[in-house]
This record gives sequence, C-alpha cells and structure tokens, in this order.
Amino acid sequence: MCVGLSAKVVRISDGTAVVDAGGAKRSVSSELLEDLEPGDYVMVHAGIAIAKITDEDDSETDQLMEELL
Amino acid sequence: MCVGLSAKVVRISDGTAVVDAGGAKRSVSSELLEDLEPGDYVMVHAGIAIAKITDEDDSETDQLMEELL
Amino acid sequence: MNEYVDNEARKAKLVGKTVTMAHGAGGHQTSELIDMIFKAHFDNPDLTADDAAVLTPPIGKMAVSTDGFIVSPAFYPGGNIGKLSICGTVNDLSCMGAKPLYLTCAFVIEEGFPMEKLEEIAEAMEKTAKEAGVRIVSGDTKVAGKGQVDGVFITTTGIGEITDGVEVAGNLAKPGDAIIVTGDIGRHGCTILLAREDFGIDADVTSDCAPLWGNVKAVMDATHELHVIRDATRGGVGTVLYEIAGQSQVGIRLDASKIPVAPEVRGVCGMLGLEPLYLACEGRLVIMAPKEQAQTIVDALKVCPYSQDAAIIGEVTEEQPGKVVMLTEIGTQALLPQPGGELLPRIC
Amino acid sequence: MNEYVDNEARKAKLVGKTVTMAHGAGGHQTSELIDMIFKAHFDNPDLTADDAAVLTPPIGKMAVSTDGFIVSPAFYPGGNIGKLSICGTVNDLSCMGAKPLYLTCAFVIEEGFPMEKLEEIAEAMEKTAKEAGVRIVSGDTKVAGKGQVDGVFITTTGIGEITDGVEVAGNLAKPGDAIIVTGDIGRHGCTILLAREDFGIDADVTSDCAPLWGNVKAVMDATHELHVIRDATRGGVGTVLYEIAGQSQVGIRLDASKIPVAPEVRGVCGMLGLEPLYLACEGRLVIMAPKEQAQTIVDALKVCPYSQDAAIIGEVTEEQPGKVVMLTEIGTQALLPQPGGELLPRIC
Amino acid sequence: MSEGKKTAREIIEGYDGPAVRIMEVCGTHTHEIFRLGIRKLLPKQVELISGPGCPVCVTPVSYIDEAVYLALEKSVTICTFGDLVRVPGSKKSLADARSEGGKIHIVYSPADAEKYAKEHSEEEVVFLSVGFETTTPAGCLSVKKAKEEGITNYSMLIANKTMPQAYEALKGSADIFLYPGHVNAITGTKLCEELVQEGVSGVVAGFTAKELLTALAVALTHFQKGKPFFVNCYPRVVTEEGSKEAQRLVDTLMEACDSEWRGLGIIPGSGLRLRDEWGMYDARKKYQVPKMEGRANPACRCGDVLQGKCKPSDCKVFGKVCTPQHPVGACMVSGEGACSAYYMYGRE
Amino acid sequence: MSEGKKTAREIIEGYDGPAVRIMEVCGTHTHEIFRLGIRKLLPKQVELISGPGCPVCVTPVSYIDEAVYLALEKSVTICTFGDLVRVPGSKKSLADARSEGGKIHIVYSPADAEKYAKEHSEEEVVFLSVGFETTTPAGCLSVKKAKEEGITNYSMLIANKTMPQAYEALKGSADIFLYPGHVNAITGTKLCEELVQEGVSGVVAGFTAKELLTALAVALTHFQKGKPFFVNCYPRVVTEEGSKEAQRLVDTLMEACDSEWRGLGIIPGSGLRLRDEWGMYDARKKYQVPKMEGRANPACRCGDVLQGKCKPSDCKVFGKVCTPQHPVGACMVSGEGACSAYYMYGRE
Ligand code: SF4
Ligand code: SF4
Ligand SMILES: [Mg+2]
Ligand SMILES: [Mg+2]
Ligand SMILES: [Mg+2]
Ligand SMILES: [Mg+2]
Ligand SMILES: [Mg+2]
Ligand SMILES: [Mg+2]
Ligand SMILES: [Mg+2]
Ligand SMILES: [Mg+2]
Ligand SMILES: [Mg+2]
Ligand SMILES: [Mg+2]
Repeated sequence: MCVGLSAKVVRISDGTAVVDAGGAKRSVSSELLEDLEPGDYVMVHAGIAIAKITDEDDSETDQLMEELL
Repeated sequence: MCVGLSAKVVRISDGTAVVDAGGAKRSVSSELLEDLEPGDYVMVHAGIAIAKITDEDDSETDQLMEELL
Repeated sequence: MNEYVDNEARKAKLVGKTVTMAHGAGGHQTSELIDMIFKAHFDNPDLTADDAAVLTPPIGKMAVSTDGFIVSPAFYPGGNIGKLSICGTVNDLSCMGAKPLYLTCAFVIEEGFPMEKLEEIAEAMEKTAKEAGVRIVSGDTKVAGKGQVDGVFITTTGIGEITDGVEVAGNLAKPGDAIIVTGDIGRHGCTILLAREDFGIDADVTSDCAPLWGNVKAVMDATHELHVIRDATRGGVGTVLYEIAGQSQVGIRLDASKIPVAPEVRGVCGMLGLEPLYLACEGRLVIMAPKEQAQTIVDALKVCPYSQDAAIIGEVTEEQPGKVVMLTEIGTQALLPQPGGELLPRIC
Repeated sequence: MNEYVDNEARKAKLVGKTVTMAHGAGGHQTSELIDMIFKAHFDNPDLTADDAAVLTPPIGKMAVSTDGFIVSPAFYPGGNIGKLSICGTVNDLSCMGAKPLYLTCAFVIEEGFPMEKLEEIAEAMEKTAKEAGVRIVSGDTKVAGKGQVDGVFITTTGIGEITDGVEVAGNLAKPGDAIIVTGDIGRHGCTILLAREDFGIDADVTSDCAPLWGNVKAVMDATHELHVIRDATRGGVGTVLYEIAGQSQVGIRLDASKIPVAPEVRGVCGMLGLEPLYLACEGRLVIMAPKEQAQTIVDALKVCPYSQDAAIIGEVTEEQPGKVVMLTEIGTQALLPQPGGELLPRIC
Repeated sequence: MSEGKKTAREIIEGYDGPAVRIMEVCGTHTHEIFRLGIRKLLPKQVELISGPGCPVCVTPVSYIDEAVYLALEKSVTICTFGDLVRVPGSKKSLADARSEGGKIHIVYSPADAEKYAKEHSEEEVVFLSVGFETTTPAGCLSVKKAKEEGITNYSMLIANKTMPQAYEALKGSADIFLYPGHVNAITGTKLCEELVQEGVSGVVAGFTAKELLTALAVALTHFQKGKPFFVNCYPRVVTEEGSKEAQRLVDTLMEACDSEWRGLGIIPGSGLRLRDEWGMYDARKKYQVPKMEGRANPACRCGDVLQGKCKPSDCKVFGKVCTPQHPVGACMVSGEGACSAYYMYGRE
Repeated sequence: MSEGKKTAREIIEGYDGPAVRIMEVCGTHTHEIFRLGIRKLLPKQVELISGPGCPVCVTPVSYIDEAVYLALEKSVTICTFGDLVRVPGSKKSLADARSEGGKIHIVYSPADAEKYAKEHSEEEVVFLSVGFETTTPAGCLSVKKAKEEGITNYSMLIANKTMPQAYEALKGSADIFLYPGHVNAITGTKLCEELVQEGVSGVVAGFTAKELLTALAVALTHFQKGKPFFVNCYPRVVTEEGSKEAQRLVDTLMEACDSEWRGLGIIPGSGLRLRDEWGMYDARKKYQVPKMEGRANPACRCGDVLQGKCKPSDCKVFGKVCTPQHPVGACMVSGEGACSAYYMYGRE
C-alpha cells in the first residue's frame, strides 16, 4: 500500500535527513527515528523516514531460507 | 477631441436609446436629451447621445456659405 | 446510409465529454481522440498515423507556409478557428501562385475543452480543406493544462506546387500597376472585435474567412501578367500595402471612395474610432498587376465565389516610394498613417 | 569581427525588453521582432519574408511531419523549448529514414515574455538546426494576451527526403527482430517532471534531447535491413513498443535487466512510484531490425554522439501479438502494463 | 462631393489676407485636417496650430502612474478607453502593466465600465475618467448609476478638464480658434461669444470635410474684415445654450479644481473632481493613492507643441527616439496628438 | 539473482500441500506480484487474493465528492498524492474538477502540502489525507508543523484507516495473510502474533522479488505443518515494537472513529480523525463540508473483489466499460488495485 524506497542518509540536521537513492536526493523528516547517522539506510515513504534498515539489501532472506530448511 | 458619430435613433425606452449607424446598433444613454423619437438623428460619444442633430448630413453648410458670400 | 448511422453514433459519444490531460499523454487515449475526431474528418490516403507522412513531392518549385492561429473567441459569426486555420495557410500558398497540395495541423488544446466543439472545428477544417482541394497529411495533438492555453490553438503548415510561368512576390510591384481588392474589407477583424470585446455593439457582420485558391487560379487563368498577390490578414489592407510599398520601393495611391467597405463595418469603425483599412481580412486578396490587365482580372474575379465585389482601388506610382497616399473625398492627397501596434478602440 | 560587434549590439538592445501585443499586430513592430531575433538566427538563402518559402522539392519521396511543443517550463537542464522543437521534428523525419531538409516554425508568445529568453530559444534553434543540417525556411509569430498562453509555444513542421531503398514504419516489425534503444531512457520526462513540479527532489538529471539524423544515417549506412525506427517521445519507450506491437501485430519481449536507465532516473522513479519505461525521451530511438543486424547496428550507434550507450533490450516474437512482455529479474515473464493516461506520481 | 464645395475651398486656397494663426483646439479636428490633407490647401501665410484638445495629450505622467499603481499594487481592474493604453508613465504604460499581469479592460463607455463592475462583484473596478466637457457627462452618469444600483466596487480615477480656462491660457497663441464642435454641443456658444469681447475670434466647426472647409472659409473671410468675430458653423449640433441637462448633471456630481495639463503645467480651475458626497466613487480616496511625482521625459516638448510654440519636428527626438511605436510623449501616442499626426502623415 | 533463490522458488513451485488461499493485503504487494509474474509460478491449489490494502481502492465515493466540493465550491487548493486524481466520485473525479478550473496540486508528501500553504498564504489549502499506518504519521507531522509555524490556511480532509480492524473483518477470507511490511514497520508485529491465537496465520513480507518469494515459501512451508503461525520475513525493516515515535505522534493528534471502506461498508473503529483540540486542521469542520451521499456505480463489485469473494473478471463491466482509462470503481484506478492489475497484466 505504500511505495517505500530504501535510501541512504547523507546529511542530518534536526528532524530532517537528506537521503539519496541512486543520486536522487530529497530532504525527508527523520523525526520518527532516533540516532540516525549519515551512512545509515532508511525506508522512506511520503516524505518521512519510517524505519531504519539493518541490511541495505534483501540478503537477510538467505538466512530466513536457511532457517526454514 | 471626441470621436462623435451621428446615428439614427431606432428605439427608445426610459433613459436609453438604441441608435443605428450603417447597421451597427448600440444602446446609448439618452438621459441628456428630451423628447427623443425614433427616426431622430443624434450625435453619440462614449456611450451617450450628447446632442440632437437637426440635419442628418452636413448640407446646412451650404446655407452658411451662401450667407458668407 | 450505414456510414451516416456510424457517424451519428460517433457524434453521440462526444456529447458532454471534454478533453483531458490523458488525451495528451501519448497513449491509448491520445489515439482514441485522434480516431474519434481527427481521423473521422481528415482521413485520406496520404494521412499518416506514423511520425511523418510520406508524399509525392510537387513538380517544379514547391511553396511552404506556416501559420499559428490563436483567434479568441474560437467561434464567431462566419467561421471558427478550424476554418480559419485552413484558409490562412491555403491563402498564403495561393498568394505565391502555388496550388495547395498538402497540409499539416498541430493542435494545442486546453484541458476541459468540449469534445463537441472540437468536432465542430474538425468538421469545418474538413469542409474547407475539401473546398480548397488540399489534403491533411499529418497532425499532432497536445493537451495543455487548464489555464496554460486559452481554448484551442492550431498551427497549419501547407505545401503547394508553384504553377510554371507565374512569379508573384511582395517586391515585384511596378509603377503603373493597378491595385485590386477582391471584396469589401475589414470584416474578419470587425467580427472578432465584436465577438471578443464586450462593446455592446450589435452589427450583422460576419467574417470574410474563405479559401481563395480558386480565385487566384481564376486570375492566373485570365492572365499571367501578375506582380503581387497578397492576402490582407493581420493588420489589414493598409498594413499589407505599406509592406509591399516598402518591399518594392514604390508609392501607392488609393482612391478612398473606391475602397469597398460594408456599411455595418463602417458603422462599427465610426463608433470605435477605427480605420477599416487596418482591420484584418481572412478572405480578401490584394492584387497588383499592369493597369491594362486590371479589368480582365476584376472580370475573372467577379464570377468567382468570395470575390463578386472585386474592385480597383488605386495604383502603384513612382512618387513617394514606401508610402501609401489616399485620394480624399475633397480631392486632396494625404498620406495614409503608417499602421503600428495593437488595434485599440478610441474615443478621441 | 564586425558581425560580432553587431551581434553584441543587437543583444544589448534586448536587455530588459519584453514581447508586447504590438509585436503581434502584424505591422512595423512585428517585423522588428522578426528581424531582431528570428532573422538574426535563422537567416539562410531559403528563409522567406513572404507568405511562403519557395523551395526545390526533395527528390523521390518526401516526408512531412509536424509537432507542437508546449513544454513547461520552457527552460530545463539540458535544453529549452527551442532546441526541443527542432529535435522533435528532425527526429520524426529521421524515423522515416528521411534526411531533414526544411523546417518551418510558428511561435505563439505570451505578452510580457522576456526578449532575452526568446533570444536564447532562437539561439538554441539555430544551433540545433545547423547540427541537424536542416534549414528554417518560413516562420510565424503570434502574440497572445497575458494568460492566454503560458510563456511560449512552438510548432515546427519538417520536410525531408527519403533515402532510396530504406523503408521503415511502425507496422513492419517482424518476429525475430532485435529491439535496440540508442541510450538510457526516461531522462527528458524525468528532467521536466523535476523542473515543473515542486517535489523537492534534487537529482543530476538532464534531458536527453538531441537531433538524431546523424544516428539514423549511421545505422542506414551500416545496413539497409531495418524494419522500424521510432523516437520514444510522449509516453516513453513503453508506449512506443505497445504502439508498434499493435501496428505490426507482433509480440514484444523485453529483458528488464538490459534496459539502460541512469541510476538517478531510477532513484527519482523510486521516490515517485513511476516506471522509467513511460517517461518521455527526446533523444532516444527504438530500432527494430533482424537479429543478425543487431550488433552491426549497435556498433554503428556506439561511435555516434548521443548513442554511445545503445543496447539490445529485447526481441520481437510471434506470441501474444499486440503485447509487451518483460523478462523479470526472477526469470519469469510478465506483461508490461499498458500505458495510459497522465503520468501521476503515486505513494501507493 | 468636392465640386459642390469649390467655393469654400476656393476661398481658402485663394486667401490673400494678412498672416493668420488658426489653432484647432480639438484633436479630432487635427486628425481630420491631416486625413484630408487640408494643410496642403492653405496659402503660406495661414498657419494651423494643433492645440491642447486631445485629452490623452494633456494627461500628465503622474496620472498614468496612478493608474499603473492601482493595476499592479492594488490589483484593481482598470477600465479605460483604448486611447490611454499606450501612454507612457514615468516607468510603465498601462500596456506594460498588463503584460506584467495587471488587468486592463478596454471599454467603449463609462457605462460599460460600471456594468463590468456590476457583473464582476469580486473585482475592484476603476474607470479612468479623462476628457473634456463632451466626455465628462458620461462618467458622471456611470457614477450616478452605480449609486442607484448600490454598486460599491466601482470608482473613477478622474482627470477631466474644462476648456474655457485653456482658451484663456492660450489666448496669445493664435488669432482664431477653431472651436471643438462637440464641446460646444455641451457648453453652448455663449462663452465663445463672450471671448469676442476680449478680442478672441473663433468659429465652431463640425467634423466632416465640408464642415471643416466651410468653417475655415468662414473664419478667413471674417478675419480679413479685421474685427473679432464668432460664428457657429455647426448649428445642426451646437446651440447657444448647449445641453442644460449635461451641465446640471456634471454640476451635481463634480466641482472645479486646479488641474495639471501635460506640458502646460497647472491651470487653475481647469479640472474637475467629485464632490465630497460622491467621494466613495473617487478612486484616489478609496484606494489612498499616494501622490505621484510623475517624471516626464525632459526631451519632450509636448507643452510647446500644444501651445503652438514649436512644431513637432522641432523636438530633438521626434521621429527618431519618439515614434508612435515607442512614444516618448503623449502627443505621439494619440492618433490625435500633433506629434503623432505629423509623424504618421509624414509632415516635417 | 534468480539462481541464488532457486530454493524459495522451488518450494513455491513444488508445493503439493492442501489448497490454500493467501491474501496479499498490501497493494504494493499486489503490484509487485503481478510485475514479477509470481502468480504463474503457483500450483493450482494456491490462490492469491488481493485484499483491501490499497488506500485508493478503499476510499469511498463520498470522500472524492467532498474533495471535489472543496475544490469547486469552496475554491480551495487541493494538495493530493497523484493516486487520487483519477478516482471517480459520484459525478466527478478530481481530474474533472481540475479541468473545470479547480486547483489540484500534486504533492510527494503532506509536508510539501503544508509548505505550499505557507508559501501561498492567499490560498486555502487542503491536503487529502488517505492511507494506513505507514502514511498517517506524515500527515500528522504536517499538521504539527502547521501549528508550530502558525499556518492557518492549511487543513486536511482525513480518510486515514487502520489495518487491524480490517484483518478482523476479513479473517474468514483467507488462510494466510501476507502482511504489509511497511505497516508493520510502524505497528510492529505484536498484533499479528496475537492473531495467531485466533487461528489467523500470516507472514510479514518485504517488497523485493527475493523478499516476496521468501515470504511465500516460508508461508507455504509452515502452512503444510497444519498449525497457525506467524513469521516476520522482513526483519531488516520490521521490529516487534514498530515505531513508538510514530504511534505516539498519531495518538497525540488523532483518535479512532468508524470508517467507511469502499465496498466493505463501515468498519467500526477502523478510521482516524483529528482530536478536538486539532479541529482547526480538520477541513470538514473548517469548511463545513456537507454530508455527501456518495453513489458508487451499482455495477461495481470492488467490495467483493477486495474480500476475495470474486475475481475482477467476474465483474460484468470489467475490461469493457471499466478500464484504467475510464475506471468505474476505485480498484481500477490505482496501479495497485486488483482490477487494474488484472486488466493491465492481462489476467482473465
Ligand atoms: S516628438 Fe515625442 S518627445 Fe517630442 S514633443 Fe512630440 S511627443 Fe514629445
Ligand atoms: S472492474 Fe471496475 S467496476 Fe468492476 S469491480 Fe473492478 S473497479 Fe469495480
Ligand atoms: Mg504563413
Ligand atoms: Mg478561445
Ligand atoms: Mg498568413
Ligand atoms: Mg499572408
Ligand atoms: Mg506528434
Ligand atoms: Mg510529428
Ligand atoms: Mg512555460
Ligand atoms: Mg513527434
Ligand atoms: Mg515520433
Ligand atoms: Mg504568418
């Protein structure tokens, strides 16, 4: 239901983060996330960073599959 | 200083006259003129009939010339 | 009969519909709009749905002309922007002595424009193109956001074939030429002015808008001794005469009493302080040719539609090159003021 | 040197000036505007001041194409409406295998438009026309009242000469054809979207707008075995592919991983929920030719400006005629959604 | 027509009396005299001076500045006669204001402006009320109507002027005044007859060729007799009393005030303003228009031209910097302005 | 990529357990599943149902009517996600309103709408706040900011919804829920874990091909074991707690209310509205929007589609009257809508 984009934080200033997705930058609200740092990856939706992402790609699924089998 | 057009009165209704110049009709104020009747000629300027015209063309000048000579 | 039924069905589908941004997005709905209206009216073997039409080129020299049409209002007594957009380009070609062959048209349409109005415009274009013997070969449709354009703009470009042996141009006027207009002047400009502005003037004036290739052809069939043919559009006959006087470095003398003007147009001009010579025509030609040919030309014109009132209104002179002189009602000669700028009604 | 001085003087005169209604009235000031800007840039032996240009027609078949340009904003990274208006028509002619010869241009300009901006537009047109080897032969200038048009609209019409022996058209795609794009896609649409709307996205994306006759010529010189050449403008590559699939009644299979998209464009599309395949290009061709010719074509393209990133992105198939299928990253095949309607950024 | 009036023309052309300066006070007379080429009929010793009877020409720069201020700063809709649109203000004309988005609506009459206000209650509407005795009643009627109809978004920016004070001020500039027939239609002839006592001669003239020639013939014939004289040569329109209704109407709404005439400076008692009880229709009060300093171009000699102290061609910028396309002074704007007439009709 | 994940795909393709209905609640999942052609990988006994997780699809007709009312009757500037522009209301969509002159401004985020209001203090600005847990915080932030900045021309028309009540309502429609990862990023996983107690199984899924395949493989593997289960297959984004900050924010500004879901009717407690102390930002209160009756097209089976009671192709008007170009129901508008996806990806 929500186009989410994983993007890299490149700059932080109070309540706002500039995120970068393939070179497209936009400043988004980071008010919902604490301790954000440049270099972190976040999930962005409708102009706010809704979640910090632990892995920058979907490789964690490998582990899930391992557990499953 | 004032583009004046001599036009024929074709219709009268309180304070307003419809005048005709060569088929171009427009309703103008006739508040400045009393006893206007359809068929009369008037001098029109900026949307009002400013004067009743006694002769519909400039033939009266003939008489002026006669008097002069 | 069947086609009639289909056409009725097609038209019924347009009722109440408007042009949307989606019609301009280049996908399915763009094709739909083109099929529903433009193809329905313009279809012919040369019309392309591809990027470009592939055509047999004219023989000999080719004339090419383009004009954008932004008339407001788009519908007015005597025509609409569709008819105008065909006439304008057909006439520009005709003025070069070129038989109009092909036409392209590019539409810019405001979001929300009624489909039925567009249909009317396309219908007028079809009819006028047919009358002029020209084929619409390629088109383009863009939809502009609400307020980005006022209604509809059309640009047409025409390609014509120049008949051998005729050479006319604005710089070929010669002293001794007679000056002919093909009918009463200023009707289009007067019509638009009354339709656009709210001057409260009621006059039975209709645009003179007409495709004039037939008239030019009739003249060329009557004589090859022609120097200038020009359609007196923007700026009217007065502007065109000044242009030609400048290009040909000749003087022009007009006889004020010979210039045909409809009484209604004169009446409107009287009220608004305007000069009919500067009002646009869209179906009138100015022709310059040796005096000896003048009557032949007028005679040829008088039997054609749109030019029954053709008249000789003056002559080309050596004196005062670049200027237009009027022979007035008291027999004096006075310069016609140089046209310039926007046409503004005045009270003084 | 002297010309340089004159040109500086000419430009100096434009500073701070704007286009007025008088410039559109057809008299003296219209000529002034044309001389000051358009003639200064477009002048060539074929350019006419008359109603129509008189030209030598092309030999063989002639291609004719028209397009209206209403891009907003008129200036954007990588170009402006002037450059675009030349490229668009040059490319449409090129896509028919036609060498662009002549161009007409009709301007509609909003009252108050800065002369210096118009100068910039004309300058870009001159430069692009020169690069494309095409001559501007006739023009038209209309001035629309404030608010009647947004800035400036340009309609260009082009005439080209079809090189013998080459026949390309949207209905000639054959199963077994390779599908080639001449570079990364969606840049123009992405650039305009970012320049027009205030989405607060900052990306180093410039329009791909370019005149592509040189590229088409290089391809035609490399092989005559060509079926379709199409510029992927409005609606982007996706729309064009669906059109061709429909016209040729073939299926199209794309390999998603092969389609060149700049990372910035992908990033913007990610944020706005858009598909790069539906973003307009103004300097990209889609070419379909027998598979055997594909590498030859790509090699020819890679040495030309504007097509160094040419790539084979798919093939024409017999299955699912009229449809475009994508080979996905998981090796499945899925239909590419049919494009339709306005491009709207979405959050869901 | 000319044959019938040979006698008047003969008198003029044959005049061999003493040198005489005739001032045509009225701009419409100026215009007609040029249009008919009447100056060419005059013997050398008869000089025609174009006086200050064109409301546009005598409108001070500051008035335009006020109107521009209302349009751009107060976002008011300006309703105006077309005449004023191109008159230069200190920095901008109304045409400039319009091209910057100001709303300038051209009307045929003040009544139409009032009607516009009624129909556009969401806009603030100001009519630019200029003109002399002939025009003032129309403005007064519109205000009266606004009051009757309870229209509160209508007002006038007033620069109306009265002629008698100007005659007084210009007494020394001419031997004979050609009085403006339409002013006399309102004021009657009494005032002019009184001026005879002060040694000021004059004739009231109509506007047709015949009327103008007759008036001139009458004036020259009387002048030769050596005594101050007055003749009403326009009796079909002008009576001794004039229009009592008009006088009463203006007197009810307006009162005299000092007024600036462009080039002539302030002439005491020569202006009109709304009486206090009509103050809500006075745009200056309603919108608290600040005092404008109004800097006219210092090169402009309009004032001297209006007083007959010099000819337009004596002005340094005449025809070079100052042309009808780019007027510097008001006399170049109006078709009635002496500079404009000299320029357009090619008189040096 | 596909090679690495063959195991997940193999599990899916090789599934031979009992028949199972999986509901992907999230529209983005629907979209990706179609884009990747995942349905084609599924054995017959695995059915994927597209649930009500597209905010556009569940937006009732009356909501669009309210927005159209504000745009056209209250002349408010509507700021909206692009998704809502083409959704049909009772009579008009927002695109229709725009083509009638309504001001519809597309934004990327509610923050941009608030910024627009700040920069256009002369306009009244209303943001159309739709969406689920993921989107609601962004709207709340914009209102908070408006308050901090003292912006008074900004408000929201709210139709935000919460998912838990929907899961409850749809419990019987599926055996497994594919939970929407981004909703869980806000809400955490607790609620889903609790649903296991009620016998409702589910997995939280991410959005890449790999994540989707993995989640499906995990779901099918667990399902075969016969016991209710829950697995978070998107741990890189979703935590057990979710976003406390987001929950707190929404709770500060909003409170639960009953809410109408298009096709599903009113689900008690499934909606959100601003608390009374934030009432000035509630567009319904601010503009006293009247109660809209909202008549959906009776042919539309969106409600049944959303509940998995029928397939889009079971709807009588699917693909005939109802197409993405002319959507009848909301499910055909959004790229995420099941009907739209079925249509665009060619599934019958
Ligand atoms: S020529 Fe121009 S500047 Fe000179 S007096 Fe006349 S209006 Fe003024
Ligand atoms: S096909 Fe259209 S009308 Fe039918 S259920 Fe889907 S959205 Fe509704
Ligand atoms: Mg042309
Ligand atoms: Mg229009
Ligand atoms: Mg033309
Ligand atoms: Mg022409
Ligand atoms: Mg096109
Ligand atoms: Mg084209
Ligand atoms: Mg623009
Ligand atoms: Mg094109
Ligand atoms: Mg093309
Ligand atoms: Mg033209």
